[in-house]
Amino acid sequence: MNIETKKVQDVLVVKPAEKRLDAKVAVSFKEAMVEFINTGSTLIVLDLSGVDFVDSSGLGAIVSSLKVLGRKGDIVIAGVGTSVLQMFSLTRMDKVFKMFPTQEEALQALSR
Amino acid sequence: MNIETKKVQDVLVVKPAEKRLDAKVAVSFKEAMVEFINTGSTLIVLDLSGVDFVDSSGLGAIVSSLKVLGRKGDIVIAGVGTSVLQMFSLTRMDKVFKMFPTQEEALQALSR
Amino acid sequence: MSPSGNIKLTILSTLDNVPLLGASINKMCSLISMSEEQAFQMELCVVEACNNVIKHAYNNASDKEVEVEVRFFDDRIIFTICDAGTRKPTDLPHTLDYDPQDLDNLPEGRMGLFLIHEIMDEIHYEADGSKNIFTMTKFLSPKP
Amino acid sequence: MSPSGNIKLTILSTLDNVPLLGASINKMCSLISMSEEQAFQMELCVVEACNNVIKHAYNNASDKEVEVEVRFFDDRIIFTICDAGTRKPTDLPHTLDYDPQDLDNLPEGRMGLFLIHEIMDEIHYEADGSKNIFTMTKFLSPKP
Ligand SMILES: Nc1ncnc2c1ncn2[C@@H]1O[C@H](COP(=O)(O)OP(=O)(O)O)[C@@H](O)[C@H]1O
Ligand SMILES: Nc1ncnc2c1ncn2[C@@H]1O[C@H](COP(=O)(O)OP(=O)(O)O)[C@@H](O)[C@H]1O
Repeated sequence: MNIETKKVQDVLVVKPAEKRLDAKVAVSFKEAMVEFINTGSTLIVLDLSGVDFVDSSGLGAIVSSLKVLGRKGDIVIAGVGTSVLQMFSLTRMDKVFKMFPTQEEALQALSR
Repeated sequence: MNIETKKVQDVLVVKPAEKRLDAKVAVSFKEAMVEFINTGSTLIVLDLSGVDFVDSSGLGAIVSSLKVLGRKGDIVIAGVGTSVLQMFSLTRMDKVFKMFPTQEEALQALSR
Repeated sequence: MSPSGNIKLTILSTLDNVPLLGASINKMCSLISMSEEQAFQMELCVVEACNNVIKHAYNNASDKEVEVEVRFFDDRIIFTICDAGTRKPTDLPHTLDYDPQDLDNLPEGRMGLFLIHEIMDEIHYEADGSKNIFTMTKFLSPKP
Repeated sequence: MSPSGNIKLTILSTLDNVPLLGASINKMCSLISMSEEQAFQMELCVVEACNNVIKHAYNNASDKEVEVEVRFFDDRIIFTICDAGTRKPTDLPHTLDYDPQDLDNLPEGRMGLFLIHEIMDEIHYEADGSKNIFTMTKFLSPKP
Protein backbone atom coordinates (compact mmCIF):
# COMPACT_ATOMS: atom_id res chain seq x y z
CA MET A 1 0.00 0.00 0.00
CA ASN A 2 1.14 3.51 -0.88
CA ILE A 3 1.51 5.74 2.16
CA GLU A 4 3.09 9.19 2.38
CA THR A 5 4.57 10.25 5.69
CA LYS A 6 6.20 13.37 7.06
CA LYS A 7 7.45 14.37 10.47
CA VAL A 8 6.33 17.73 11.89
CA GLN A 9 8.27 18.16 15.15
CA ASP A 10 7.06 15.28 17.38
CA VAL A 11 4.14 14.38 15.20
CA LEU A 12 4.07 11.85 12.35
CA VAL A 13 1.64 12.69 9.57
CA VAL A 14 0.46 9.54 7.77
CA LYS A 15 -1.38 10.02 4.47
CA PRO A 16 -2.56 6.96 2.54
CA ALA A 17 -2.04 7.70 -1.16
CA GLU A 18 -4.89 5.49 -2.33
CA LYS A 19 -8.56 6.23 -2.77
CA ARG A 20 -9.77 3.23 -0.80
CA LEU A 21 -8.85 1.98 2.65
CA ASP A 22 -10.62 -1.36 2.39
CA ALA A 23 -10.31 -5.10 2.97
CA LYS A 24 -7.83 -5.32 0.08
CA VAL A 25 -5.25 -3.09 1.78
CA ALA A 26 -6.26 -3.26 5.45
CA VAL A 27 -3.55 -5.74 6.45
CA SER A 28 -0.69 -3.88 4.81
CA PHE A 29 -2.01 -0.58 6.17
CA LYS A 30 -2.02 -1.98 9.68
CA GLU A 31 1.50 -3.40 9.26
CA ALA A 32 2.75 0.02 8.18
CA MET A 33 1.08 1.70 11.17
CA VAL A 34 2.56 -0.84 13.61
CA GLU A 35 5.97 -0.20 12.09
CA PHE A 36 5.59 3.56 12.62
CA ILE A 37 4.56 2.96 16.22
CA ASN A 38 7.35 0.45 16.89
CA THR A 39 9.94 2.86 15.57
CA GLY A 40 8.92 5.46 18.10
CA SER A 41 6.04 7.49 16.70
CA THR A 42 3.52 8.11 19.46
CA LEU A 43 1.67 11.13 18.08
CA ILE A 44 0.10 10.39 14.72
CA VAL A 45 -2.14 12.43 12.43
CA LEU A 46 -3.89 10.12 9.98
CA ASP A 47 -4.73 12.33 7.02
CA LEU A 48 -7.59 10.72 5.08
CA SER A 49 -8.17 13.61 2.67
CA GLY A 50 -7.15 11.44 -0.29
CA VAL A 51 -9.36 8.53 0.76
CA ASP A 52 -12.98 8.46 -0.38
CA PHE A 53 -13.98 4.99 0.77
CA VAL A 54 -13.35 3.12 4.04
CA ASP A 55 -15.00 -0.22 4.80
CA SER A 56 -15.19 -2.07 8.13
CA SER A 57 -11.83 -3.77 7.52
CA GLY A 58 -10.12 -0.44 6.87
CA LEU A 59 -11.73 1.07 9.94
CA GLY A 60 -10.78 -2.03 11.93
CA ALA A 61 -7.14 -1.54 10.91
CA ILE A 62 -7.21 2.05 12.21
CA VAL A 63 -8.74 0.94 15.54
CA SER A 64 -6.25 -1.88 15.76
CA SER A 65 -3.37 0.56 15.32
CA LEU A 66 -4.72 2.71 18.13
CA LYS A 67 -4.84 -0.35 20.41
CA VAL A 68 -1.23 -1.22 19.54
CA LEU A 69 -0.21 2.33 20.42
CA GLY A 70 -2.14 2.08 23.67
CA ARG A 71 -2.14 4.90 26.16
CA LYS A 72 1.37 6.08 25.39
CA GLY A 73 0.25 8.42 22.59
CA ASP A 74 -2.62 9.28 20.27
CA ILE A 75 -3.87 8.86 16.72
CA VAL A 76 -6.11 11.65 15.44
CA ILE A 77 -7.93 11.79 12.12
CA ALA A 78 -7.83 14.64 9.61
CA GLY A 79 -9.51 15.55 6.35
CA VAL A 80 -12.33 13.05 6.09
CA GLY A 81 -15.01 13.72 3.45
CA THR A 82 -18.75 13.04 3.73
CA SER A 83 -18.54 9.34 2.99
CA VAL A 84 -15.67 8.44 5.30
CA LEU A 85 -17.15 10.60 8.06
CA GLN A 86 -20.28 8.46 7.94
CA MET A 87 -18.22 5.35 8.50
CA PHE A 88 -16.92 6.85 11.75
CA SER A 89 -20.32 8.10 12.90
CA LEU A 90 -22.28 4.94 12.02
CA THR A 91 -19.85 2.92 14.16
CA ARG A 92 -19.49 5.67 16.82
CA MET A 93 -15.75 5.71 16.18
CA ASP A 94 -16.11 9.51 16.05
CA LYS A 95 -16.33 9.17 19.85
CA VAL A 96 -13.05 7.26 19.93
CA PHE A 97 -10.92 9.38 17.59
CA LYS A 98 -10.53 13.14 17.61
CA MET A 99 -11.45 14.33 14.11
CA PHE A 100 -10.19 17.53 12.45
CA PRO A 101 -11.23 19.11 9.14
CA THR A 102 -7.61 19.61 8.02
CA GLN A 103 -4.13 18.27 8.67
CA GLU A 104 -3.08 21.71 9.92
CA GLU A 105 -5.79 21.84 12.56
CA ALA A 106 -4.92 18.32 13.68
CA LEU A 107 -1.23 19.24 13.97
CA GLN A 108 -2.07 22.35 15.97
CA ALA A 109 -4.22 20.37 18.39
CA LEU A 110 -1.52 17.74 18.92
CA SER A 111 1.30 20.23 19.50
CA ARG A 112 -0.57 22.01 22.28
CA MET B 1 -38.46 13.26 -21.06
CA ASN B 2 -38.32 16.08 -18.54
CA ILE B 3 -37.56 19.44 -20.16
CA GLU B 4 -37.72 22.90 -18.61
CA THR B 5 -38.39 25.85 -20.90
CA LYS B 6 -38.62 29.58 -20.51
CA LYS B 7 -39.10 32.45 -22.94
CA VAL B 8 -36.69 35.40 -22.74
CA GLN B 9 -38.00 37.95 -25.22
CA ASP B 10 -37.73 36.24 -28.64
CA VAL B 11 -35.57 33.41 -27.40
CA LEU B 12 -36.71 30.03 -26.07
CA VAL B 13 -34.41 28.51 -23.46
CA VAL B 14 -34.65 24.71 -23.44
CA LYS B 15 -33.11 22.89 -20.48
CA PRO B 16 -33.31 19.08 -20.31
CA ALA B 17 -33.87 18.18 -16.67
CA GLU B 18 -32.16 14.80 -16.92
CA LYS B 19 -28.54 13.83 -16.53
CA ARG B 20 -28.32 11.87 -19.77
CA LEU B 21 -29.30 12.82 -23.30
CA ASP B 22 -28.94 9.36 -24.78
CA ALA B 23 -30.54 6.71 -27.00
CA LYS B 24 -33.17 6.11 -24.33
CA VAL B 25 -34.58 9.63 -24.54
CA ALA B 26 -33.37 10.84 -27.96
CA VAL B 27 -36.70 10.30 -29.74
CA SER B 28 -38.82 12.08 -27.15
CA PHE B 29 -36.24 14.88 -26.94
CA LYS B 30 -36.43 15.40 -30.69
CA GLU B 31 -40.23 15.35 -30.65
CA ALA B 32 -40.23 18.07 -28.00
CA MET B 33 -37.79 20.19 -30.01
CA VAL B 34 -39.85 19.82 -33.19
CA GLU B 35 -42.93 20.88 -31.24
CA PHE B 36 -41.13 24.03 -30.00
CA ILE B 37 -40.08 24.83 -33.56
CA ASN B 38 -43.51 24.16 -35.06
CA THR B 39 -45.15 26.43 -32.53
CA GLY B 40 -43.00 29.32 -33.65
CA SER B 41 -39.71 29.24 -31.73
CA THR B 42 -36.90 30.09 -34.11
CA LEU B 43 -34.21 31.21 -31.67
CA ILE B 44 -33.36 28.46 -29.18
CA VAL B 45 -30.74 28.23 -26.45
CA LEU B 46 -30.21 24.59 -25.53
CA ASP B 47 -28.90 24.69 -21.97
CA LEU B 48 -27.03 21.44 -21.28
CA SER B 49 -25.67 22.46 -17.86
CA GLY B 50 -27.69 19.70 -16.17
CA VAL B 51 -26.61 17.03 -18.64
CA ASP B 52 -23.41 15.10 -18.00
CA PHE B 53 -23.63 12.48 -20.73
CA VAL B 54 -24.59 12.71 -24.41
CA ASP B 55 -24.22 9.78 -26.79
CA SER B 56 -24.41 9.76 -30.59
CA SER B 57 -28.20 9.33 -30.53
CA GLY B 58 -28.62 12.34 -28.26
CA LEU B 59 -26.29 14.40 -30.42
CA GLY B 60 -28.12 13.16 -33.52
CA ALA B 61 -31.40 14.43 -32.05
CA ILE B 62 -29.89 17.88 -31.53
CA VAL B 63 -28.56 17.99 -35.12
CA SER B 64 -31.88 16.72 -36.39
CA SER B 65 -33.68 19.55 -34.60
CA LEU B 66 -31.38 22.09 -36.22
CA LYS B 67 -32.17 20.65 -39.64
CA VAL B 68 -35.92 20.87 -38.96
CA LEU B 69 -35.48 24.50 -37.98
CA GLY B 70 -33.48 25.09 -41.16
CA ARG B 71 -32.20 28.52 -42.06
CA LYS B 72 -35.07 30.41 -40.47
CA GLY B 73 -33.45 30.58 -37.03
CA ASP B 74 -30.71 29.15 -34.86
CA ILE B 75 -30.05 26.70 -32.04
CA VAL B 76 -27.07 27.54 -29.83
CA ILE B 77 -25.65 25.44 -27.01
CA ALA B 78 -24.94 26.62 -23.46
CA GLY B 79 -23.37 25.22 -20.32
CA VAL B 80 -21.70 22.04 -21.52
CA GLY B 81 -19.24 20.38 -19.14
CA THR B 82 -15.99 18.59 -20.04
CA SER B 83 -17.61 15.33 -21.08
CA VAL B 84 -20.38 16.73 -23.26
CA LEU B 85 -17.95 19.20 -24.83
CA GLN B 86 -15.85 16.28 -26.02
CA MET B 87 -18.85 14.79 -27.75
CA PHE B 88 -19.19 17.99 -29.79
CA SER B 89 -15.49 18.27 -30.55
CA LEU B 90 -14.89 14.60 -31.43
CA THR B 91 -17.67 14.84 -34.03
CA ARG B 92 -16.76 18.43 -35.07
CA MET B 93 -20.26 19.54 -34.12
CA ASP B 94 -18.55 22.41 -32.28
CA LYS B 95 -18.09 23.83 -35.81
CA VAL B 96 -21.83 23.53 -36.44
CA PHE B 97 -23.25 24.93 -33.21
CA LYS B 98 -22.23 28.12 -31.45
CA MET B 99 -21.27 27.11 -27.90
CA PHE B 100 -21.42 29.39 -24.84
CA PRO B 101 -20.21 28.75 -21.28
CA THR B 102 -23.47 29.98 -19.73
CA GLN B 103 -27.12 30.47 -20.61
CA GLU B 104 -26.71 34.21 -20.03
CA GLU B 105 -23.90 34.54 -22.55
CA ALA B 106 -25.89 32.54 -25.09
CA LEU B 107 -28.93 34.79 -24.57
CA GLN B 108 -26.81 37.88 -24.97
CA ALA B 109 -25.34 36.63 -28.23
CA LEU B 110 -28.76 35.75 -29.67
CA SER B 111 -30.38 39.07 -28.76
CA ARG B 112 -27.75 41.11 -30.54
CA MET C 1 -43.98 -3.86 -10.00
CA SER C 2 -41.42 -3.99 -12.79
CA PRO C 3 -37.95 -2.59 -12.26
CA SER C 4 -36.94 0.64 -14.00
CA GLY C 5 -33.44 -0.77 -14.41
CA ASN C 6 -31.71 -4.03 -13.79
CA ILE C 7 -28.08 -5.13 -13.96
CA LYS C 8 -26.00 -8.09 -12.82
CA LEU C 9 -22.36 -7.71 -11.82
CA THR C 10 -20.17 -10.80 -11.64
CA ILE C 11 -16.65 -11.03 -10.24
CA LEU C 12 -14.22 -13.76 -9.34
CA SER C 13 -13.78 -14.04 -5.60
CA THR C 14 -10.75 -11.89 -4.94
CA LEU C 15 -10.64 -8.70 -2.90
CA ASP C 16 -8.96 -7.03 -5.91
CA ASN C 17 -12.28 -7.06 -7.77
CA VAL C 18 -14.48 -5.73 -4.97
CA PRO C 19 -13.58 -2.05 -5.55
CA LEU C 20 -14.85 -2.42 -9.14
CA LEU C 21 -18.19 -3.60 -7.80
CA GLY C 22 -18.27 -0.87 -5.18
CA ALA C 23 -17.51 1.94 -7.63
CA SER C 24 -20.23 0.67 -9.97
CA ILE C 25 -22.89 0.52 -7.26
CA ASN C 26 -21.98 3.99 -6.05
CA LYS C 27 -22.30 5.62 -9.45
CA MET C 28 -25.53 3.83 -10.36
CA CYS C 29 -27.06 5.08 -7.11
CA SER C 30 -25.95 8.64 -7.91
CA LEU C 31 -27.50 8.23 -11.34
CA ILE C 32 -30.93 7.66 -9.79
CA SER C 33 -30.38 10.87 -7.77
CA MET C 34 -29.41 9.39 -4.43
CA SER C 35 -27.34 11.72 -2.26
CA GLU C 36 -23.59 11.13 -1.96
CA GLU C 37 -24.19 9.84 1.59
CA GLN C 38 -26.81 7.33 0.52
CA ALA C 39 -24.81 6.18 -2.49
CA PHE C 40 -21.86 5.55 -0.16
CA GLN C 41 -24.08 3.53 2.19
CA MET C 42 -25.32 1.32 -0.66
CA GLU C 43 -21.74 0.80 -1.86
CA LEU C 44 -20.63 -0.01 1.69
CA CYS C 45 -23.31 -2.68 2.22
CA VAL C 46 -22.55 -4.42 -1.06
CA VAL C 47 -18.80 -4.29 -0.36
CA GLU C 48 -19.27 -5.69 3.16
CA ALA C 49 -21.53 -8.49 1.89
CA CYS C 50 -19.06 -9.41 -0.87
CA ASN C 51 -16.05 -9.25 1.44
CA ASN C 52 -17.90 -11.65 3.74
CA VAL C 53 -18.62 -14.03 0.87
CA ILE C 54 -14.96 -14.01 -0.19
CA LYS C 55 -13.52 -14.31 3.32
CA HIS C 56 -16.05 -16.56 5.00
CA ALA C 57 -18.22 -18.39 2.44
CA TYR C 58 -15.30 -19.02 0.05
CA ASN C 59 -12.58 -19.01 2.72
CA ASN C 60 -10.45 -16.77 0.48
CA ALA C 61 -10.43 -19.10 -2.53
CA SER C 62 -9.99 -16.76 -5.48
CA ASP C 63 -11.54 -18.73 -8.34
CA LYS C 64 -15.21 -18.68 -7.32
CA GLU C 65 -18.01 -16.47 -8.57
CA VAL C 66 -19.71 -13.69 -6.66
CA GLU C 67 -22.81 -12.33 -8.34
CA VAL C 68 -24.51 -9.08 -7.44
CA GLU C 69 -27.83 -8.26 -9.02
CA VAL C 70 -29.20 -4.75 -8.65
CA ARG C 71 -32.85 -3.99 -9.33
CA PHE C 72 -34.02 -0.39 -9.31
CA PHE C 73 -37.68 0.36 -8.63
CA ASP C 74 -39.37 3.70 -8.13
CA ASP C 75 -39.65 3.16 -4.40
CA ARG C 76 -36.73 0.82 -3.59
CA ILE C 77 -33.48 -0.78 -4.63
CA ILE C 78 -32.98 -4.49 -4.19
CA PHE C 79 -29.48 -5.98 -4.08
CA THR C 80 -29.09 -9.74 -4.37
CA ILE C 81 -25.71 -11.31 -3.63
CA CYS C 82 -25.24 -14.94 -4.70
CA ASP C 83 -22.43 -17.33 -3.92
CA ALA C 84 -21.83 -21.05 -4.02
CA GLY C 85 -19.72 -21.28 -0.88
CA THR C 86 -20.41 -22.55 2.61
CA ARG C 87 -23.67 -21.49 4.11
CA LYS C 88 -23.74 -18.63 6.61
CA PRO C 89 -24.48 -19.73 10.20
CA THR C 90 -27.87 -18.53 11.39
CA ASP C 91 -28.24 -16.04 14.22
CA LEU C 92 -24.95 -14.28 13.70
CA PRO C 93 -24.79 -11.26 16.00
CA HIS C 94 -25.14 -7.94 14.27
CA THR C 95 -24.93 -5.48 17.10
CA LEU C 96 -22.08 -3.18 17.98
CA ASP C 97 -22.00 -2.46 21.69
CA TYR C 98 -18.88 -1.01 23.15
CA ASP C 99 -17.61 1.73 25.41
CA PRO C 100 -15.66 4.31 23.35
CA GLN C 101 -13.56 5.10 26.44
CA ASP C 102 -12.47 1.49 26.96
CA LEU C 103 -9.46 1.36 24.66
CA ASP C 104 -8.62 -2.30 25.21
CA ASN C 105 -12.06 -3.48 24.17
CA LEU C 106 -12.65 -1.42 21.06
CA PRO C 107 -13.94 -3.58 18.19
CA GLU C 108 -11.41 -4.31 15.45
CA GLY C 109 -13.80 -6.36 13.32
CA ARG C 110 -17.31 -7.79 13.24
CA MET C 111 -18.64 -4.44 12.14
CA GLY C 112 -19.76 -5.51 8.63
CA LEU C 113 -23.04 -7.23 9.53
CA PHE C 114 -23.83 -4.45 12.00
CA LEU C 115 -23.44 -1.83 9.25
CA ILE C 116 -25.59 -3.79 6.81
CA HIS C 117 -28.39 -4.18 9.38
CA GLU C 118 -28.07 -0.54 10.40
CA ILE C 119 -28.30 0.81 6.85
CA MET C 120 -30.66 -1.54 5.02
CA ASP C 121 -34.44 -1.70 5.49
CA GLU C 122 -34.95 -5.40 4.74
CA ILE C 123 -32.55 -8.31 4.78
CA HIS C 124 -33.09 -11.88 3.76
CA TYR C 125 -30.78 -14.90 3.57
CA GLU C 126 -31.58 -18.14 1.82
CA ALA C 127 -29.42 -21.21 1.24
CA ASP C 128 -30.66 -24.04 -0.94
CA GLY C 129 -27.63 -26.30 -0.66
CA SER C 130 -25.90 -25.27 -3.85
CA LYS C 131 -26.39 -21.53 -3.70
CA ASN C 132 -26.57 -18.86 -1.01
CA ILE C 133 -28.74 -15.84 -1.75
CA PHE C 134 -28.48 -12.70 0.35
CA THR C 135 -31.04 -10.00 -0.39
CA MET C 136 -30.86 -6.41 0.88
CA THR C 137 -33.62 -3.86 0.24
CA LYS C 138 -33.44 -0.11 0.68
CA PHE C 139 -36.59 1.97 0.39
CA LEU C 140 -36.26 5.31 -1.33
CA SER C 141 -37.83 8.46 -0.03
CA PRO C 142 -40.47 9.66 -2.50
CA LYS C 143 -39.19 12.13 -5.09
CA PRO C 144 -40.26 15.73 -4.53
CA MET D 1 -0.15 -10.67 -18.19
CA SER D 2 -2.84 -11.13 -15.55
CA PRO D 3 -5.48 -8.48 -15.02
CA SER D 4 -5.40 -6.32 -11.90
CA GLY D 5 -9.18 -6.38 -11.87
CA ASN D 6 -11.95 -8.07 -13.77
CA ILE D 7 -15.71 -7.71 -13.78
CA LYS D 8 -18.62 -8.79 -15.94
CA LEU D 9 -21.76 -6.68 -16.31
CA THR D 10 -24.90 -8.28 -17.71
CA ILE D 11 -28.11 -6.52 -18.72
CA LEU D 12 -31.28 -7.40 -20.55
CA SER D 13 -31.44 -5.73 -23.93
CA THR D 14 -33.38 -2.56 -23.22
CA LEU D 15 -32.09 0.98 -23.53
CA ASP D 16 -33.33 1.56 -19.94
CA ASN D 17 -30.46 -0.56 -18.65
CA VAL D 18 -27.65 1.00 -20.68
CA PRO D 19 -27.19 4.03 -18.37
CA LEU D 20 -26.49 1.60 -15.51
CA LEU D 21 -23.71 0.05 -17.56
CA GLY D 22 -22.39 3.43 -18.61
CA ALA D 23 -22.29 4.83 -15.09
CA SER D 24 -20.46 1.73 -13.86
CA ILE D 25 -17.80 1.89 -16.57
CA ASN D 26 -17.24 5.58 -15.95
CA LYS D 27 -16.68 5.20 -12.22
CA MET D 28 -14.43 2.14 -12.55
CA CYS D 29 -12.25 4.09 -14.97
CA SER D 30 -12.04 6.99 -12.51
CA LEU D 31 -11.09 4.49 -9.84
CA ILE D 32 -7.97 3.49 -11.79
CA SER D 33 -7.12 7.21 -12.02
CA MET D 34 -8.24 7.95 -15.56
CA SER D 35 -9.08 11.60 -16.19
CA GLU D 36 -12.74 12.65 -16.36
CA GLU D 37 -12.32 13.02 -20.15
CA GLN D 38 -10.93 9.53 -20.63
CA ALA D 39 -13.49 7.95 -18.32
CA PHE D 40 -16.22 9.61 -20.38
CA GLN D 41 -14.69 8.26 -23.59
CA MET D 42 -14.64 4.70 -22.24
CA GLU D 43 -18.25 5.02 -21.08
CA LEU D 44 -19.24 6.43 -24.48
CA CYS D 45 -17.69 3.55 -26.43
CA VAL D 46 -19.34 0.90 -24.28
CA VAL D 47 -22.69 2.70 -24.48
CA GLU D 48 -22.44 3.03 -28.29
CA ALA D 49 -21.51 -0.64 -28.67
CA CYS D 50 -24.39 -1.75 -26.42
CA ASN D 51 -26.90 0.56 -28.12
CA ASN D 52 -25.84 -0.99 -31.44
CA VAL D 53 -26.32 -4.49 -30.08
CA ILE D 54 -29.81 -3.64 -28.81
CA LYS D 55 -30.91 -1.70 -31.89
CA HIS D 56 -29.23 -3.68 -34.65
CA ALA D 57 -28.16 -7.13 -33.45
CA TYR D 58 -31.31 -7.68 -31.36
CA ASN D 59 -33.57 -5.43 -33.46
CA ASN D 60 -34.93 -3.87 -30.25
CA ALA D 61 -36.09 -7.14 -28.69
CA SER D 62 -35.91 -6.45 -24.94
CA ASP D 63 -35.49 -9.94 -23.49
CA LYS D 64 -31.98 -10.79 -24.70
CA GLU D 65 -28.69 -10.62 -22.83
CA VAL D 66 -25.91 -8.12 -23.39
CA GLU D 67 -22.71 -8.94 -21.57
CA VAL D 68 -19.85 -6.53 -21.00
CA GLU D 69 -16.62 -7.83 -19.55
CA VAL D 70 -14.03 -5.33 -18.38
CA ARG D 71 -10.45 -6.38 -17.76
CA PHE D 72 -8.04 -3.90 -16.22
CA PHE D 73 -4.31 -4.33 -16.81
CA ASP D 74 -1.46 -2.03 -15.87
CA ASP D 75 -1.06 -0.84 -19.44
CA ARG D 76 -4.53 -1.27 -20.96
CA ILE D 77 -8.23 -1.85 -20.47
CA ILE D 78 -10.03 -4.46 -22.53
CA PHE D 79 -13.80 -4.30 -22.99
CA THR D 80 -15.57 -7.33 -24.45
CA ILE D 81 -19.20 -7.00 -25.51
CA CYS D 82 -21.07 -10.26 -26.22
CA ASP D 83 -24.48 -10.78 -27.75
CA ALA D 84 -26.42 -13.62 -29.32
CA GLY D 85 -28.14 -11.56 -32.02
CA THR D 86 -27.63 -11.20 -35.75
CA ARG D 87 -24.09 -10.85 -36.87
CA LYS D 88 -22.75 -7.41 -37.76
CA PRO D 89 -22.12 -6.91 -41.50
CA THR D 90 -18.43 -6.66 -42.32
CA ASP D 91 -16.89 -3.48 -43.68
CA LEU D 92 -19.33 -1.08 -42.08
CA PRO D 93 -18.14 2.47 -42.71
CA HIS D 94 -16.77 4.21 -39.67
CA THR D 95 -15.77 7.58 -40.99
CA LEU D 96 -17.48 10.90 -40.44
CA ASP D 97 -16.92 13.23 -43.37
CA TYR D 98 -19.16 16.22 -43.68
CA ASP D 99 -19.10 19.95 -44.26
CA PRO D 100 -20.16 21.77 -41.07
CA GLN D 101 -21.51 24.62 -43.23
CA ASP D 102 -23.80 22.37 -45.26
CA LEU D 103 -26.85 22.29 -43.02
CA ASP D 104 -28.92 19.91 -45.14
CA ASN D 105 -26.26 17.21 -45.09
CA LEU D 106 -25.26 17.21 -41.43
CA PRO D 107 -25.13 13.67 -40.03
CA GLU D 108 -28.02 12.73 -37.73
CA GLY D 109 -26.77 9.21 -37.05
CA ARG D 110 -24.06 6.75 -37.96
CA MET D 111 -21.69 8.43 -35.55
CA GLY D 112 -21.39 5.54 -33.08
CA LEU D 113 -18.91 3.36 -34.95
CA PHE D 114 -16.90 6.46 -35.91
CA LEU D 115 -16.57 7.43 -32.24
CA ILE D 116 -15.53 3.93 -31.20
CA HIS D 117 -12.85 3.79 -33.89
CA GLU D 118 -11.70 7.32 -33.07
CA ILE D 119 -11.34 6.66 -29.34
CA MET D 120 -10.20 3.05 -29.05
CA ASP D 121 -6.72 1.75 -29.90
CA GLU D 122 -7.66 -1.77 -30.99
CA ILE D 123 -10.96 -3.20 -32.16
CA HIS D 124 -11.88 -6.76 -32.98
CA TYR D 125 -15.15 -8.42 -34.00
CA GLU D 126 -15.76 -12.13 -34.02
CA ALA D 127 -18.94 -14.07 -34.76
CA ASP D 128 -19.05 -17.82 -34.29
CA GLY D 129 -22.65 -18.41 -35.28
CA SER D 130 -24.17 -18.42 -31.83
CA LYS D 131 -22.33 -15.53 -30.26
CA ASN D 132 -20.93 -12.18 -31.40
CA ILE D 133 -17.88 -10.90 -29.57
CA PHE D 134 -16.76 -7.30 -29.93
CA THR D 135 -13.47 -6.41 -28.26
CA MET D 136 -12.20 -2.87 -27.69
CA THR D 137 -8.78 -2.12 -26.21
CA LYS D 138 -7.52 1.17 -24.83
CA PHE D 139 -3.86 1.55 -23.90
CA LEU D 140 -3.11 3.56 -20.80
CA SER D 141 -0.38 6.13 -20.62
CA PRO D 142 2.26 4.97 -18.12
CA LYS D 143 1.74 6.24 -14.59
CA PRO D 144 4.12 9.01 -13.52
N1 LIG E 1 -21.36 -14.89 3.99
C1 LIG E 1 -20.91 -15.46 5.15
N2 LIG E 1 -20.67 -16.79 5.20
C2 LIG E 1 -20.21 -17.35 6.35
N3 LIG E 1 -19.98 -16.65 7.47
C3 LIG E 1 -20.21 -15.34 7.51
C4 LIG E 1 -20.68 -14.67 6.34
N4 LIG E 1 -20.83 -13.36 6.66
C5 LIG E 1 -20.45 -13.22 7.93
N5 LIG E 1 -20.07 -14.39 8.47
C6 LIG E 1 -19.61 -14.62 9.87
O1 LIG E 1 -20.07 -13.51 10.66
C7 LIG E 1 -18.98 -12.86 11.31
C8 LIG E 1 -19.25 -11.37 11.39
O2 LIG E 1 -19.19 -10.77 10.09
P1 LIG E 1 -18.84 -9.22 9.93
O3 LIG E 1 -19.70 -8.46 10.88
O4 LIG E 1 -18.98 -8.87 8.51
O5 LIG E 1 -17.36 -9.05 10.43
P2 LIG E 1 -15.97 -9.66 9.92
O6 LIG E 1 -16.18 -10.25 8.56
O7 LIG E 1 -15.07 -8.47 9.92
O8 LIG E 1 -15.58 -10.68 10.94
C9 LIG E 1 -17.76 -13.23 10.48
O9 LIG E 1 -16.58 -13.18 11.23
C10 LIG E 1 -18.10 -14.64 10.02
O10 LIG E 1 -17.78 -15.57 11.00
N1 LIG F 1 -23.79 -4.78 -33.52
C1 LIG F 1 -24.31 -4.51 -34.74
N2 LIG F 1 -25.03 -5.46 -35.40
C2 LIG F 1 -25.54 -5.21 -36.60
N3 LIG F 1 -25.39 -4.03 -37.27
C3 LIG F 1 -24.70 -3.06 -36.70
C4 LIG F 1 -24.11 -3.23 -35.40
N4 LIG F 1 -23.47 -2.10 -35.10
C5 LIG F 1 -23.65 -1.26 -36.11
N5 LIG F 1 -24.38 -1.81 -37.09
C6 LIG F 1 -24.74 -1.17 -38.38
O1 LIG F 1 -23.83 -0.08 -38.61
C7 LIG F 1 -24.55 1.16 -38.76
C8 LIG F 1 -23.74 2.29 -38.17
O2 LIG F 1 -23.69 2.16 -36.77
P1 LIG F 1 -23.46 3.47 -35.86
O3 LIG F 1 -22.29 4.23 -36.41
O4 LIG F 1 -23.34 3.06 -34.47
O5 LIG F 1 -24.72 4.39 -36.09
P2 LIG F 1 -26.29 4.16 -35.77
O6 LIG F 1 -26.43 3.00 -34.88
O7 LIG F 1 -26.67 5.45 -35.13
O8 LIG F 1 -26.91 3.96 -37.12
C9 LIG F 1 -25.89 0.92 -38.11
O9 LIG F 1 -26.89 1.75 -38.65
C10 LIG F 1 -26.14 -0.57 -38.38
O10 LIG F 1 -26.68 -0.74 -39.67
